[in-house]
Amino acid sequence: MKDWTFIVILSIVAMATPLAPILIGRLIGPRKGNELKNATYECGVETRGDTWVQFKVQYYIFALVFLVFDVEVVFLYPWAVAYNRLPLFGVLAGVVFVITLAEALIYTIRKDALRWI
Amino acid sequence: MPDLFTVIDDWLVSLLTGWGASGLILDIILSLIGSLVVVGYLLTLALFIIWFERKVVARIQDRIGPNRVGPWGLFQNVADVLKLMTKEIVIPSGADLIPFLLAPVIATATVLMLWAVLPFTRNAIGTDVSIGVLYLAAVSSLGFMSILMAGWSSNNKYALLGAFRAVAMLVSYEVPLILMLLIPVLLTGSMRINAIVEAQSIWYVFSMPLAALIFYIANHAEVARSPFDLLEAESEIVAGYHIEYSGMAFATFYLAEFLHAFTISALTATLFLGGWRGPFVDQVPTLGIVYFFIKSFAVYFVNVWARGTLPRLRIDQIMDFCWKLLVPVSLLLLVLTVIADKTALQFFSGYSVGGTAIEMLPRSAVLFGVNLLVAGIAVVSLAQQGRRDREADLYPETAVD
Amino acid sequence: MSLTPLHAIFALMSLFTVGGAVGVVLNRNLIYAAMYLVLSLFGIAGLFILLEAPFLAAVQILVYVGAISVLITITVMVTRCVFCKEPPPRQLTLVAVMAALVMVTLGFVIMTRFGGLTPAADVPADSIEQLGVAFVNPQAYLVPFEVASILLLGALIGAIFIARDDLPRDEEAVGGDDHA
Amino acid sequence: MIPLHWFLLVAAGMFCLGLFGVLIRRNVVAILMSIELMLNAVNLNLVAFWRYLAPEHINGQMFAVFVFAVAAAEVSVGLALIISIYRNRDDVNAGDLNLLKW
Repeated sequence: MKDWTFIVILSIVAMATPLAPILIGRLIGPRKGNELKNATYECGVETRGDTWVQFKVQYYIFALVFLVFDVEVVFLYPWAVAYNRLPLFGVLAGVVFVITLAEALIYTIRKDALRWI
Repeated sequence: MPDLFTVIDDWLVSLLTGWGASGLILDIILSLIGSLVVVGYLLTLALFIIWFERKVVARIQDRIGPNRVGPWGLFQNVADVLKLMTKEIVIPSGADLIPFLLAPVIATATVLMLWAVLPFTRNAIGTDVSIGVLYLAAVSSLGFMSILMAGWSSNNKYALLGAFRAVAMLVSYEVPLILMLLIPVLLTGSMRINAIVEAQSIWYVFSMPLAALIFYIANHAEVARSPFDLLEAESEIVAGYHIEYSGMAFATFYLAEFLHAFTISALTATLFLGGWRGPFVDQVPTLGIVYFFIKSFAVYFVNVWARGTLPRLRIDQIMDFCWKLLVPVSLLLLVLTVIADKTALQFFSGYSVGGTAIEMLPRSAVLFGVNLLVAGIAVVSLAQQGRRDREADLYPETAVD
Repeated sequence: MSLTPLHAIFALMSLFTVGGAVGVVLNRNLIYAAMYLVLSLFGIAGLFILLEAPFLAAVQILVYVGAISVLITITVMVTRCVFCKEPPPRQLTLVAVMAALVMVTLGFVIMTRFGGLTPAADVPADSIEQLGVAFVNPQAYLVPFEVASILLLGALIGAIFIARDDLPRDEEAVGGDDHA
Repeated sequence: MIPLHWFLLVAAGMFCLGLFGVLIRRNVVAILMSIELMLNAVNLNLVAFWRYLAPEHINGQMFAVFVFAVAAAEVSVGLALIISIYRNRDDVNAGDLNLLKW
């Protein structure tokens, strides 16, 4: 628990550190907003329509492949920690796991799903 | 000779115990002092590294850089911060105030929190948690949310587009990053950062140069600097997700970016360049902090160098580079490394997985060979791919596909 | 029972968890709901640390905060559904009473069966290493370990196939093999 | 030390909130988020029982890890279905998806 005390305290300090200058900036900086100044910046062109434009499915696919890889790599961390203790068989089991991961990658690349369009 | 930091720590403990603090209260006070020291030193360092970067980039571009405020322009950033303090933080109409102001705070806080597990010397480490490496990965993935928050709360199409591009790129490069974070864990058999440093009697950059390179590139992309800075591609999406930020709110994002750039350099130095290790560090542990900073600044210089010289890539090139080169190479490297290492351990006596540099030499040689092999495979397949692409360009009608 | 700072941390994390859950359930703005979900899951990570399972806490943040919440936010954006027109809930009272009943039952069981229990033993120092060993031990979790990778592979293939709009639906009709 | 039932009560509260959300929300994304809450409540329960009843066996942590994998698979396919539904119907309300109901 001692380890985590430090992290909790550090997280509080780390949140306060950037918060303070922003609040100071809000306090001592001028606050003279007007309609033009607060307008959405689009290089001088007046904004029109919703901000929430239609996004491509491609964004979803990147995040999806990332999620799957993330979860699988997380499985590999305990395996890596135990690596020195494992027999050859155990290491090969991990290798089979990695190969399954590689299959997922090969599938997505072959189906051209990871191409930015 | 005892470590300077141990001496200070012991002195503080005895002082506080003398004042009647004990148990958890003592821990809390010590942690508070420790965090204030870490954060304070990082903020001071930030002023210096921003100056350093501006100077180096200026030299690369044949300019002089900041040279007016203080000697060699050292205090330019202090002046900049003071000026930005007095500037208005414009809240664009339709923005969501709380997420809008929280985003830069989270961005900076995550970077500061990465330093909780980085050791300066053998004893000067914030806390050596048992999941050190995974802690780094987890905390840096908190940053995605701040980018999404910034992009969404600005109520600006470009900010939103920039944020989503940024997240798509950052999550892509997170994959080779966490795969290559596995390598030091694998070779050390522990996720503690200090254990990883201790185990590097031969730096991992010598036994696993390819892993170090991929780790560094992925980290470079995580900071989103040139050549990976398309999330602030001015010509396409103006300034990306921090387009609507001004005054101190912008300065905080700026601070987070520079600190992150230095943090990844320190990470690379710790995980692959032996951290605080160096000559005479066993006799004089305090020297570790000198080695740590020399290595970190060496890596940071490479970072600034790349930023100053390389042009920006297109987003499809960046994504292809990650998914079609870095990730397959990382997977291949991982598989071949464990197979070669375990097989060598089974069949050669004198193959040691720990100990002094001499004892580690056979293992490093084997791993280096594996790295060379994988690098060779990558280069050959890239060359073949390039030839196929060129032929498809030259003779489109005879192309296979 | 004396209150220690540990209890304060627990209270804070529970507040994050439950408060975030309330936010997820009640917020009509889906982006806000996603942010509350992050808060709630972050609180769970904190509770995992209090339960001395730091590995799971890190995984929680990596997988949920880093990946799943991003995925959900992107889906909200792709479906352009930040403030979707959602019909008013039907049978609100009935559902609330039902959920409250489940809560009361669970609370009753918990208080009568597990009230005031304290840990039986300490967590072994090498519990992460034990996890790794058990993953590849045929007598332990080797099969679930490999099946999990195949499950994720299947989920990936299925999700890409469902979500993509530029994929040829009928493989036979367009020639089948695409060795690009 | 914190007694076990505190953790269990938090988990139960979270589970019931998730249940409530699944039953009253009509938007499919919101329903999915509520399901995530329920899964996490279960995970919290598993880990709490592991810590308090059998910390020397790793089974509790192991189950939690597999719940992560299942949750990831569920979310990825679920959200893909939502995107597909949106593409075909421009609408993601659960009540309107009644084509196969009768």
